[in-house]
This record gives sequence, structure tokens and C-alpha cells, in this order.
Amino acid sequence: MLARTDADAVDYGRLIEDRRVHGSLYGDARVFADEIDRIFRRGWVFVGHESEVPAAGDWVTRRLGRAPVVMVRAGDGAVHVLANRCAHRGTMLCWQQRGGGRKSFQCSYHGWVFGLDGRLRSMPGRSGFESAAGALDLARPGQVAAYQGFVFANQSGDAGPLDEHLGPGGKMLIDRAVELSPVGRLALGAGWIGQRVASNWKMWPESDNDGYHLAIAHASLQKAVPGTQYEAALFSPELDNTSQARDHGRGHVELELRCGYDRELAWLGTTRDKVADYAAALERAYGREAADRILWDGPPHALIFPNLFLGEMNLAIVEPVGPGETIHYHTPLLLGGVDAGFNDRVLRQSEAAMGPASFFLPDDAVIAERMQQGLGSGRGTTDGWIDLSRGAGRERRDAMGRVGHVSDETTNRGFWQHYRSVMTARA
Amino acid sequence: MLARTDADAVDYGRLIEDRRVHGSLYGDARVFADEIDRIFRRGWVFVGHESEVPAAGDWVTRRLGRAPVVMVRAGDGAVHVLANRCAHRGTMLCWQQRGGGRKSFQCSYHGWVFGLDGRLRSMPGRSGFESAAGALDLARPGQVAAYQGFVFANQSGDAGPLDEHLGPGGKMLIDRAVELSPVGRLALGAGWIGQRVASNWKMWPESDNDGYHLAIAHASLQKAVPGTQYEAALFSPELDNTSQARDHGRGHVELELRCGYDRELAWLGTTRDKVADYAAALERAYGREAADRILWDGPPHALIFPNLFLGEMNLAIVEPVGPGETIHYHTPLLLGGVDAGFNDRVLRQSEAAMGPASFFLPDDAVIAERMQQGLGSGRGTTDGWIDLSRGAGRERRDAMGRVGHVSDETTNRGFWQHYRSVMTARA
Amino acid sequence: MLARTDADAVDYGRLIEDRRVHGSLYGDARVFADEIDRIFRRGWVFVGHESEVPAAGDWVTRRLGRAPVVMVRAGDGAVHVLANRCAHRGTMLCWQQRGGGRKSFQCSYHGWVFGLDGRLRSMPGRSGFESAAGALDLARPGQVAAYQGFVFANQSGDAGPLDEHLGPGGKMLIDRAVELSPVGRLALGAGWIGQRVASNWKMWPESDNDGYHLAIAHASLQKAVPGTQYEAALFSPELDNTSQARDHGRGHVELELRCGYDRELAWLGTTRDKVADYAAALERAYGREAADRILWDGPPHALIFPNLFLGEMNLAIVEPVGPGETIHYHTPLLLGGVDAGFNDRVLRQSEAAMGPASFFLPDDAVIAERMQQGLGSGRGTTDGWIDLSRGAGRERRDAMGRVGHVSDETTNRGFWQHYRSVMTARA
Amino acid sequence: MIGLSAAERAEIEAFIYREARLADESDYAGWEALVTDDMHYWVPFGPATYEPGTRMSYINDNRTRLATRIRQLLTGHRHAQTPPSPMRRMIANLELLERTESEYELAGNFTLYELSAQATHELRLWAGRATWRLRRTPEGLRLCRKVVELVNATEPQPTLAFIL
Amino acid sequence: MIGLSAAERAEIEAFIYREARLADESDYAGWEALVTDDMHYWVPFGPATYEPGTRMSYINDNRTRLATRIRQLLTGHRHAQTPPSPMRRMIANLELLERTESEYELAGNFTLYELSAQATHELRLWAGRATWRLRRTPEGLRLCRKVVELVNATEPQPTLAFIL
Amino acid sequence: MIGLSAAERAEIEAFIYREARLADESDYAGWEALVTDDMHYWVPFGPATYEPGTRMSYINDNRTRLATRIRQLLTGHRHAQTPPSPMRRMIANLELLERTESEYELAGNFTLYELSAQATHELRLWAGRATWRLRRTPEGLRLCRKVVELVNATEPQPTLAFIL
Ligand code: FES
Ligand code: FES
Ligand code: FES
Ligand SMILES: [Fe+3]
Ligand SMILES: [Fe+3]
Ligand SMILES: [Fe+3]
Repeated sequence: MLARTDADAVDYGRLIEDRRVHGSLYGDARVFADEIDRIFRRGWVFVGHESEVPAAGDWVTRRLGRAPVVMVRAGDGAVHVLANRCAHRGTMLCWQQRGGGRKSFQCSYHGWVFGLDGRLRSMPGRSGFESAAGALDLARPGQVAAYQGFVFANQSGDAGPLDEHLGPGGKMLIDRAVELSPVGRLALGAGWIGQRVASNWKMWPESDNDGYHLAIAHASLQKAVPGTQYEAALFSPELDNTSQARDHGRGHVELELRCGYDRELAWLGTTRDKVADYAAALERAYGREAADRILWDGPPHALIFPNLFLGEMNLAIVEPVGPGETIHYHTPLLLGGVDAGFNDRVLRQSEAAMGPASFFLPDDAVIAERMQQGLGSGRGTTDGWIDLSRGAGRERRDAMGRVGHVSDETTNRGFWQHYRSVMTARA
Repeated sequence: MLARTDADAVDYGRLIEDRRVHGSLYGDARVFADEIDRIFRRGWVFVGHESEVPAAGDWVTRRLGRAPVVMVRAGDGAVHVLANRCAHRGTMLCWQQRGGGRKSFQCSYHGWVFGLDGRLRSMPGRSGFESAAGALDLARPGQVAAYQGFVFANQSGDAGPLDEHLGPGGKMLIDRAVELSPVGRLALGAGWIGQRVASNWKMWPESDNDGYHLAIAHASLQKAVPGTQYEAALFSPELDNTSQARDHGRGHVELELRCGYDRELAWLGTTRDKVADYAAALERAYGREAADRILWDGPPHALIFPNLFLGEMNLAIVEPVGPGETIHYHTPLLLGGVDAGFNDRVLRQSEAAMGPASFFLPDDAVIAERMQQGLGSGRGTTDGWIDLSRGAGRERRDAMGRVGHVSDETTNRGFWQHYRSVMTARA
Repeated sequence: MLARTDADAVDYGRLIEDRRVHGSLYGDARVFADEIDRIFRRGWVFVGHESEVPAAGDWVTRRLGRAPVVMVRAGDGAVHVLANRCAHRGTMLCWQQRGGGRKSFQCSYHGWVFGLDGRLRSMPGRSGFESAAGALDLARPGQVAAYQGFVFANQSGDAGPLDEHLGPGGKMLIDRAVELSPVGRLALGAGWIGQRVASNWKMWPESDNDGYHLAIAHASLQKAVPGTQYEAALFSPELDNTSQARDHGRGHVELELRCGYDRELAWLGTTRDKVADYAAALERAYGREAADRILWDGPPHALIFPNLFLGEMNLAIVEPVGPGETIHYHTPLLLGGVDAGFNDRVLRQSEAAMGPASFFLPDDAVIAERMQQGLGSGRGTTDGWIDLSRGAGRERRDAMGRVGHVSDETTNRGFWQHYRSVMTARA
Repeated sequence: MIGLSAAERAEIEAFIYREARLADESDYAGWEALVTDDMHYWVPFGPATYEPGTRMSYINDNRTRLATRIRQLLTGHRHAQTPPSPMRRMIANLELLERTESEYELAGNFTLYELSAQATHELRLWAGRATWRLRRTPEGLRLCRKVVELVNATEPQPTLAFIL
Repeated sequence: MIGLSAAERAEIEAFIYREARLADESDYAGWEALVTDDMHYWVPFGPATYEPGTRMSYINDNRTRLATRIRQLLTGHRHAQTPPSPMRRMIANLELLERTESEYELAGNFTLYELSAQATHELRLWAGRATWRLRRTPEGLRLCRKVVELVNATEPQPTLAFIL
Repeated sequence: MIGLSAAERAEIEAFIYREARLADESDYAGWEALVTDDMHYWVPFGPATYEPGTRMSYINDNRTRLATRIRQLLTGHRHAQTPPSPMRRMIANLELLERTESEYELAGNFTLYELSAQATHELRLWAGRATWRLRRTPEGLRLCRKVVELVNATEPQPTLAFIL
């Protein structure tokens, strides 16, 4: 809304080449402001999953970029995404991560009451107001839509249909996560753990989907816990490893581990006899063949651009805070229609894999911080370029998009090419 | 002084409408810089009251916007406002809140000595200097003037006379504060308590003069301490309440509580027999009728634009620190010519009403912080508008200006319209 | 690299006059960014001394402006200055102050290995890469050169020869430091102590070379430790004092204390009989006359523009962190070819003179912070000018440049005039 | 502490830690049960070297005002403590200043960590020196005076709507 | 602490301070020698008022996972602790919560200073309440349960790759 | 502390807390009266694992230099401590490291809060480990060595013109 000419506009076309990008994109305040506007305000971003608010009156708070919203289930079962900002004078309405049992939201400043659908219900001293009904309801993003319970929003309202944003690749990835449930439902009720990192947000779409760093960055895990699912699919030597890196287009990228697994249920670190009930439920639901496939394939390891990481049995949200500050939130991918023991196992695995005290993410976080430091923390300048060329020459295309070796930067290139198209198209 | 074109100028005319203002005005760094320049450097701001420096050599430090000054009483009794910055190399001269007994200010870097009138008195190694006398005196604001002991300054020197800035409304408000003293003098010696708040400074002119929020924002006070002065004048239901909101023009706005009081001395939470000496002194000084009026009316509850809050038996200063950081200072309105018991009572009331641990201000502060969070803390962007329409339709004009119901946003509209005129006129 | 027009360019020619400079130059974020670019990126800056990395595999980390580099000695004895940033994705390679025993640098992200000369040696999964050899070596500054073991670098590569930057004055100053060693070698192995100061970096070139502040700013030292070397050369009254302030051009300025000393070895606070071995070694090396001169003159007290302070028996580096934040590092000027007792004495003196807990620097630091506060901490604005006129009228020229009384601002004027020429020429 | 038996020391420490824990957990009813009817609670502006009431203090509560403070907190509408701040206090360097027949006066330094959960979600740090005056009553030890001198008491403070 | 003899108190304090010092100095082998085979180490998200495993915790280590954690730290390749963070812990307000024939349960508040030496070089501050359950074994006191509730446990945390 | 009688413990704690209080209140004359003639005061750069004097330390005061330091502070012209910083120290986790016939060596962790009242008005936090060597003299306990290892001693420090 503030007037701004383009005198000091950033030339994204020049800073992002096919095989390298400029380091200044990670630390500059103007770039960050542009991203918040062009990607997080004018594009689709993931908000939350409907199963996080199972009952009427349940709510969670989130950010669309930096703009605070609340996702809430109304009495009629509808899930709304509302500005977390009173329609009167802007006071934040909900200041906790989550809650439940609400019939309405009351503002602490002058006591206006809003329904769970955002409608202004009442205000003290009604006679002082003349505004038309509806003019003082809570603001909401221009577009809100859900796919398989995954709620996305776009603030500006002109980002085109969600279906187009997800594309066949994005939907397929989400489908693969949901299909792990014999009843086709997720049940994300275990809460989100946040990790604060002194790096730019883009380190996370990158490293979450980087198949090249495992053997070095996570060497301590490999040594301390030999025999994880990643042994064959990610740790094994380049030329033995049959996992793939995929660019599904629109910024959605994947490390396709299922082609690298050496056994079924590798992704859960278990065997069929240990989760016999689950396997049986899948078979009942989908038939033997599909169940076998699901038990082999497991969940996707993929980015839904820009902020949702389908991290195998975790979901993660990347929240940009500032040019050099990001929060990486995750929750275990708990499933509907499975026995409690199965979900316990997922939760235990999630505690081990992600979060500030886990066995994986701390190393990624420190490396992201080192990368931020290396590139200049926003206070200085750098002339460095970031190389993205790995595997560019051996990449191929198939029906789903571009595909490379799992250790290739096909994923990063996919991310950056979409980033470039968004940042230049919405200039 | 730094060259700056208007390529990225903010269009204040567009962001401030009569009945609403844009939320970005509370968090943007450029807006804050403009305010520091146009309001706090090129306009009149309150510095302090002469009674804070009763004796020669007494001094207090303040900020004009962000520029540090010292207000000091010289040996001849004159009160000076001086740049708190050595004329040689800029070293701050006084780094405490207040002090006394000074004959001069000596700089800690090279030892230059300045008189309490800012004149350079001496320097080590005089022979190294050739500058003309006076060229190296302490800088001072372009204009300094006092009204009833209230000292105001304008840095740029071209803000017109103070008399014009205060206008009849501003002077009347100050007169009403001073007239509480039987001898027409204030004695502000109890010190200032500062509260640091993570909000923009404008939340404070707004909320300090908002008659609509009491019953909700201060509900806990109403419950814990029933029967305060605010019961009739502010807490009572909209249509029973006869207090008024006033716009005196030039940004000076008032909640006129005297028309809502249901008894005399409500503003002191007491009755005439408890302060018989004070009442008698008033009567002696002003006559019976005037004394009765004063005992009923009590002190003003008003803003002198931009930074002085006449907060009933308190004075408050709003100090902008950054787009999302403000300090709210207050001191009790101690009176000259009254018995010590009276001023003790005022001080006790002040400890209860204002400051970080008081019964009122903490709730306002947390709400201001929620408002800042809701509007975006300067790191993000918001598309939200702030509604200011309450009572716009039932407002009327009288000889003193616009007047509305005490719960109406007449005060906020008055603030913002003046803000708009200043921010656009001094662009 | 980020596009930037000059719409909001700062007019340095106007803000820097011959006898005064504008206070806004100390706190403005744009000025700081310009300095990082024009002075610290496009000019020569001091990196470190070769004797800090005596053995192959020894390294220290530094900043060129804000850009992290590592200075390392390779197996062939060559000293390299390399970007401390992996050539792949920018991850910082060394995150400690110093270390040794390295054969190579391995990146923690994907494991690339770089030689001590910055050449890419190996990477996991080599078959994924097609880049030409050399394209993925560590970046290095455009120019790196050493004079007497003092290593300087220029990032942009177009700053002309180091020889020209140092000029005869800079080289003479360095020569005088080195010549203190009977073998003409320094041995800077005692480590650097850093002091973090809430001031702009320019307070340090100024105050480190300000001969006017001693008697006031360091009065406590003079009282607590009467009879130091500074008694005659700096503390004594203006007209008794024969020390000189010098501007050698190119921003290199000096307090020439040797002409003010009242005895030989004043600079070491000792007498010849206490350091007989050292005196004898000098005599053996340089002959009696030269040794006598060295024992009288002692080390230089001078700035090598912009960041190296030859602080008598200390070396100091000024590291700009932000407009209002600086680190002042120092290490004792330990000499090669002297007995251990001599260097112990130098180290003990250094602990007393510099660093956060020393007898001198804390007072300078607090004064620098007061200066920053007086001028406005970057959040506000100031209209103040800084006076630099002292002694301008009695200054003279000799073969080495301009020379004034030690208490005159000849040094500051020299610094600022060079600053102005750099800031305007590289606009 | 010199001047106290081991049992007294244990008793006094237990009392002070309990008082701190109740404050940590915003258990105001429990906390109030520990204080006497003539309790004085003072948080001066700067060092406690002036007479309270002669110039401004952050807090200068006689028993009545302290009761009001707690009553306000317990209304459930004190926005500045909605929700109550999670807090933890650390008490160290306890010294016995005075003992009389029935009272002990102790001083020590403290740190208080507060998560400002109402809006900013910052972790705030409050630090300084506290003086406790304890009285031996038939119900056990009770607190009759508490003075809290913040290290930075001369600087503007953030919201302080709880009991230090 | 009330309920303990002076000797018990000294012994327990010494144990707890020793545990803290070993953790401060990243002496994981030494630290691990202090714990029992059924050790449970829990860092809940928010207060420890839920059953671990029913929702996400920062850490919820049974003995096996704790061993893995230490094994990972000792590989020498744990980047998040390369180099190990210099740390110092402060423990205060110790209270005895329970004692049985063979076990003591204590709680106290703590501060932990950590220099994040791996990248940002910030001094980080961790604060909260810790509960220790100690068991008397033939080898002396051993730690069988440690629960650490961070004051700001509901907020996003920086990397926590060491043992609290 | 194990190895000390309750009375010794009380005496030593009282000494250490008193030393801290005198330092807190910038009572340098009082503080200096607590130290021996051979006092050594050391604030190393990094851990105290090197010989002082062999590389740079923040402070490495023999008794003479310590006297100079105090003399400078007492001149009234030490700008870096004008006015003196309000301070409060917290000492915790005290352990007895060694006792000889006449000396005790103790170590503990500390936090020091300092209001930098001279210019920036920040609340600064200093934290680390301190080692005290106390000697029993005819005048009572005296401090003959103090070593202060800051947690972040390898990082640039703000002005440190007082005694830690
Ligand atoms: S701001 Fe929400 S009711 Fe006024
Ligand atoms: S700066 Fe004040 S005397 Fe020089
Ligand atoms: S970033 Fe260094 S190896 Fe990839
Ligand atoms: Fe990873
Ligand atoms: Fe209010
Ligand atoms: Fe100096």
C-alpha cells in the first residue's frame, strides 16, 4: 500500500541464472520485502491442515508471510482463514499457538465480538456506529482453498485457482501422503515444534530437498544409527543409488526415495510383521497390490512451493521472519484409521528426525547458519554466486517433469526457476 | 541533512481518510523517519516543565524526537534547552535522567566547558583554536518557548509561534491543569517513571484519549476497585454517560470527563472533607464559585499534540524510539501551594494509575502491543485499515471545536486529521 | 551486485568540509553501506600479518568490511587470503578465530575439499559435475599484497598497487614498527583481544590518533599511574609539548611522539639497563647510532587507512559491524629476534593499555559511545556538525606532509580529507 | 548463612523458594497466604535509599493496595496477564541482614525469567536484589516486607503486571 | 532443603552440580556414567503436564535413545556441536519434592548460558525448571529421570544439540 | 559442599557473597581489604588452560597491577565507570576443588548483571565460571586468587572497567 517506485528495484532475472544464483538473494532486506509481497502475499501459501482443528471452535494461528491469520473451524464445520486482526483498530485477536472451545473471538481493546466465520456479531455502544453490515467483518485472504484437507491461502486474491498452483505434481505428492491412511485422512493433532534458525528462509526449501548432503552433513547420524531408511536411498554411493530428484514444476520438487529403497517399510524403519494391523488395514482399504505399493513407497519427500515440506512422516512449514531469520515448524504425519501404536511410532520417529533437539535438523540448521554467515548476514555485501549446476547435464524429462539423480540439484534448480518466474512476473 | 529524493515518498493524503487510516502507518520505517522529521523536528514538542528544575544548576535530559537535549536552569533563573551534544565533536554531555548542582557542563572527551546557557566557557589548549566567539556554543533548538511553565521546543525554527501551536484549546487545557494549584504553580518534582512498549508511538495519543475502551480494556480494574471516578464518567453505559470527546484543533484532543462526573472531587477519589485544607486554599485563591467549579471539574484528560498527555493528575510524555518501540513516561501532577498530604495523595494515585506496574497502563500497553502485532511489526506488510468512524455521524461543533460522545472517536479523528495536515504540508 | 540507483545518494562533498564534518556521517545506514562498498570493498584494507600464521596449515579468520575471509599459510609457505565461503553453496568454512595444522578445508554441507591455496581438490559424487577446473575454486580478493609481512587485500581488484596506497608515509610507518626487531621481523602470536563498542567505526581512527584528549579522557590513568611515557609526550601542557601530529596523505596519519619524549625507551616505560640484551641486539644489528635512535624513537603511533592502527607496541584492527557498532581488536607487537623477557614485557604492557579491561581503552570506548549517542544512534537525525578546526591555522607542511602540534586535529583532517576523496571518487 | 542454625537456614530457604515458586506459577491465592496483614511491598525507582511515597516508585503497596493488586489479577480480565506469564525465579547469594526475637531480614540477588505470553512472546529478564523480612507467627514464617531493587530500575521498564 | 540431613543435602547438591559441570563441559562419557539403565530424559513442549509420547516433545528419550544421542555427539561429526558449545549452568531454589526408601526427587530453577560457537557466536540463554529423580545405588547416587521445562517452551527454540 | 563442615560452608559462602556484594556496589576499598598481598586476578581469553602471560588475557593482574586498577577507579575520573555501573552478581553450583591446611579452592558458576550507566544504558549480562582460592589468615578468610572464565571469552567483549 505504501507508494514505492522501482528506482532501487532488484533485477531478479540477472541474479538468477539456470545454473547459479547470486548470494545477495539470501541476505538483502529489499529482496526479503519483495518475497513477502510477491511470493507470500500474491501467491498461494500453505496455512494448515483441516485435521488440526477437528472440532468447532478449534483454532490455530499462522502467518501468511508476516501477516497473522487464524485458521478456525466454525460451528457448521467450515474451516475459515481470518485475519488475526480486529476489524476495528487492528488489535491481534489470538496470541497463542492454538486453542479450542471458542464460540467467537472477542477483541481485548473495545470488546467487539466476531463469529468464527469472521462476521462482526456485536460491539459495545452500537449506536455510535453507522457502518453498513459486513463492512466491519474480519478481513480474510483473497483466496482460500483446500486440497485433501490441506488449506492454502492467497492474500491478494489474484493468484489463479489453487488447482493450477498445485498442478498434477503437487496434487500427486499430497495424494501420496494422504493415501498412507487406510481411510484417506490425516489426523495432525500432535502439535508443531518450531526451530528458530539464523538463516534466510530459502535455505530450507533447498536443504530439505537436497539429496547431496546426507553423507557429509548427517555423517554423525549415519555413524550413530547405522541401518536407517536412508542407508540405501540417500547415504549409499552415488552410482549405486537409484533414488531420484524431481522437479514437478511450479516450484514443487521431490526427492523420490521410493526408487532407492531396498525393502518395504524402510521409511518407517520397520517390517510388515511389526505393523501387521496397519498393513492389513491398507489391504482392506485399497487391495493387496496397492497396499504393497504403499508399504514400499511410503510418504513423499517433497516441497510444495513455497512453504510446505512434505517431509516423509512429518509435515514442515517454513516461516520467513527476516532476511536472516526463519522458523522451521514440524508436526508428525499422524494418520486417521490406524491403531494408536502406529501413530505412536510416527510421533517417536518425528521427535528423532526433526526439531531443535533431533538427530537430523540441528546439523542442517547449523549449516544453514554457516551458509548465511558465508554469504553475508544482510549487514554486508557479497559478490559470491551459489552453484546449482550439479547434474544439470545428466538430467532428463519424463511425464512428471524433470528428473535427475537423487544427489543432483534438480530440486534446487526447480525451486529457483519457479522463484525467478514469480519474482519477475509479479514485479 | 542527508539528501533524499521523494522517489519512495509516502502518500499520506491517501493513507489517511476522514474515517479510517491505513495500518501501515504504524510499522513502516520510512513513515517513522518522516514523523521524526516533520512532527518532532519541524514542529513544536513538549520538553518539560520549569518546575522540574527548580534551582540553578538543576537539569533533566529529554529527547526532541530522537535528538538528545538537556533542559537546565541557569544561574540567572532562566531555563535553557540545549543540545546534549558537545559543540566540538558531538559527545553527549549528560547521560543520566536528571541532576543538580551544576555550574557548567564539562565534556569528557577533551574537556570543553559550557555554561548553563550553552556558551563555551573554556577549553584546554586555547591557542589551537581560531574560531569566532559563539561559533562553538552548544546548539539549541530553533525555537524554545514556555506557557505556564510548560516548555516546548521546535528544532527547525520555522514552526510559527508556540501560541499558535497551542491555540485557545491547548492553552485552556493547560490552564485547567495549572489552576488546580491555589497559587497557580505546578511542582513536578516526583520524577518520571518510564514504560517501554513494543508499539508505535501513535498508539499512545490514541489510547490515552480513547473513551471507548474503558469497560473492556480496564474491566479488571472496574471489578477489583468498584466506585472509581471513572464509574460514571467512563464505565457507565453509552447512553447514560454524559462525558464528552473533544477535538480542539491542531491535534489537541480531550476526553472531557467533568461533564460526566457524578460528584465533586471524583477525579481525586475523595470528598471535600478529606481535603478540606485544599478546598479552603482554592476558595481563598479563587473565590467560592470558582473553587466549587475546580473541585467538580478537576484536571483535564487531554493530548497536547504530539507528545504531551495531560492525564488528569499525571503528566505523560510519549517518546518515539522506533517504528515499533515507544516509551511512555509519567510524573504526578504535584501542585504548588498545597499541603504535603494533598501531594502525597496525588503521588499515591499516580503510582496506581500509570507506569508498568500500575492498575491501568499495563493493560493499555499489552493491547498496544497486540495492535502492533496485528498490524504487522514493521517486518511484514499489512493491507488493513483502522476504523475511526465511531460517532462521526453524531458529532457536533461548538465554540471550542468538534464534540462528540465520550466514547466516540472524535479524539482519534482530531489527532489524525492534524497529523495528515502536518505530514502533507511539511512533505 | 544489487541494482541501485543514486536517487537517495549521499552528497559527501557537501557533508565534509575542510574544518568540519556533518554528524549524520556517523549513524546513517546508507552511509555505512557506502563505506563498506567504497572503502572496504573497493579499497585496500589490512587483513593480518604473515607472522600470525607461522606454519603451513595455520589460519586466521578476518573480515574485509563485512565479507568473511581466511588468511592461511599453504604447504609451500605462501600466505593466501581466501573467501571464507564454500565455492559450491556459500557455506562458511572456518568459524573460529584461528587454528592450525590444516591440510585442507572441508565444507560441512556436501564435503567439498579445498586446498590451502583455495583450489578445489575433491568433492563427493564427482560425476554429477561438469564444470571446468578452476571454476569452483574458492573466491579470493581481486588484489592481495604484503609489505613487510603486513597483508592487505582489495576485493574489487581495481584499487591500484598497494605500494601506491601505502605511499612513502605508510611504508615509513610500517618500517619503523618492523625495525624495532633486531632481525626485522614481527612475531604476532599472542592472539587478538576484541572490544565491542556501540559506536561507529570512524570514532576509532579518530580517537586512536587524537593527541588532544589525553589529559581529560585519560585523567584517571595519569593520576593512578604518574610518570608514564605519555607524561611528556601527551599529557604535558600545550606549549611545553613538542610532539607532533602528522598527515602523511592517503588517510595515513600519525601522532609523532618521539619528538616529545624526554628520555629513551619512554615508549616501553623502562630504561636501557633493564633491556640490555635488547639494546645490544639492536646495536649488533643496526650499529650504535641507529640503535640509539630506535631506542629513543620507539614504535609509531599511526593509522594506516582505513583499519590498521599501529598503536605503539600494539597493532589494532578496526572492524565495522554496523552504523553504530564496531569491534576494536588488538594484539601486542611481539618482535622476532629478542629475548623472551622483552616480549613478555610487551605483552604485559599491551594487557594494560588496550582491550576492554585495560587502563586506557575503556575510557575511549565510553566516550565513543557518548559521541554516538550525542550524534544520534542511527535511529534519529541530527543537525550537528563536528568541529575539526583545531590547529588548522598553525599547521605547516614538510617533506613528509602536513604537520601540526600533537594536540591539533591535523590527524582528523587528514583522515576526513582522504575519506572525502574516496567517497566522492568511487561514487 | 552465618547467624542461623542449619535448621533455620533450611526453613528460611524453603520459605523463600516456596514464595518464589508460587509467584512463578501465578498462584496468587497461595502467595497471598504467605504474607502478614501489615505487609509492605516496594519496588523503588533506583536504589531503595529514599522514603517510599516521597518520590515515585514502580510499586509501593501497603497491604490494602497489595490486596487490590491481587484481586485485579484474579478477576480473569487483567489483559496484561492474560494468559499469566510463565516465569521462573532464581535466588542466590542469600545473606542474613538482621534477626530479632521474631523476625529475620535477608537479602539476596535474583533473576526472573518471564515469557511475555500476552503479546510479544519475548523472554524477558528481570534482575536485581531482593530483601525479605520474615516474621515467625503461630502459622509459621510469614513475609512482612519485600523490597525489590532492579539493577536497571532507573531505566524504562516493560510491563510488570505480576508480582516480582 | 527441608526433609534432608545436612549430609544428604551436601551429597545431593554435589551430585547435581557435578552432573551440571559434566554437561557444561560436554563430557558426555562422564555424564552418561551418572545415569541409570532406565533413565528417562524429557524436555516437554510447554509444562510437563501431559503424558510424554501423546504429543510432541523437544526430547523424550528413553535410555536407548539417550544412548544414541550421546553416541551421535561422540562421533566427532555432529556439526551442530562442532566445536562443542562452551556452556555454564546455574541451579537455584532447590526443593525436595519426594523421598522414598531409595529415591529422591528434587526440583529447582536453572539458567544455562551457551556460546553457539558453531556458527552465530551468540551467547544463548536457556532457562526454566528442572526436576531430578535420583536413586541411591551401590555405586552411589544415580540419575534416573530428568525433566526440563523451559520457561519459553511454547516458543520456537534455537538448535539444542547438547544435553540440557 | 562435600568436604566442609556446615560451619565452614557457611563461613565460605558468606565470604564469597560478601566479596560479590562489595563488587556489586563498587566498594573497591572494601573489596581490596578482602585480598591478600599476593593476590592474583585472572580473566583469561578462553578457558584457563594456558599459562597467564604467555598469550593475551583480558586481565592478568598481580597485586601491584590490581592496586593500580583500583586506584584508577578511585580517582573519580575513570569515565568508563562514571557513574559506577549498578551491578548484581549471582553465584551458584559452588564446589570445593581443594583444601589444604590453610587454603580452600572453590569453583562455581556466576551471572553478573550490569547496567552500563555511562553511555548505552543497556543491561549487560556477564556469565561464566569463577574459581576462588581463599586463605585462612589471622584476620579471617582472604582471597588470594580469583580466576574468571567467561562463557563467551573468545568473543569480543564490551567495556569491562569494573572488577568481575
Ligand atoms: S480494536 Fe478491537 S474492538 Fe476496538
Ligand atoms: S568532543 Fe567535547 S571537548 Fe571534544
Ligand atoms: S556448500 Fe560446500 S560443499 Fe556444498
Ligand atoms: Fe539435512
Ligand atoms: Fe486505557
Ligand atoms: Fe584515548
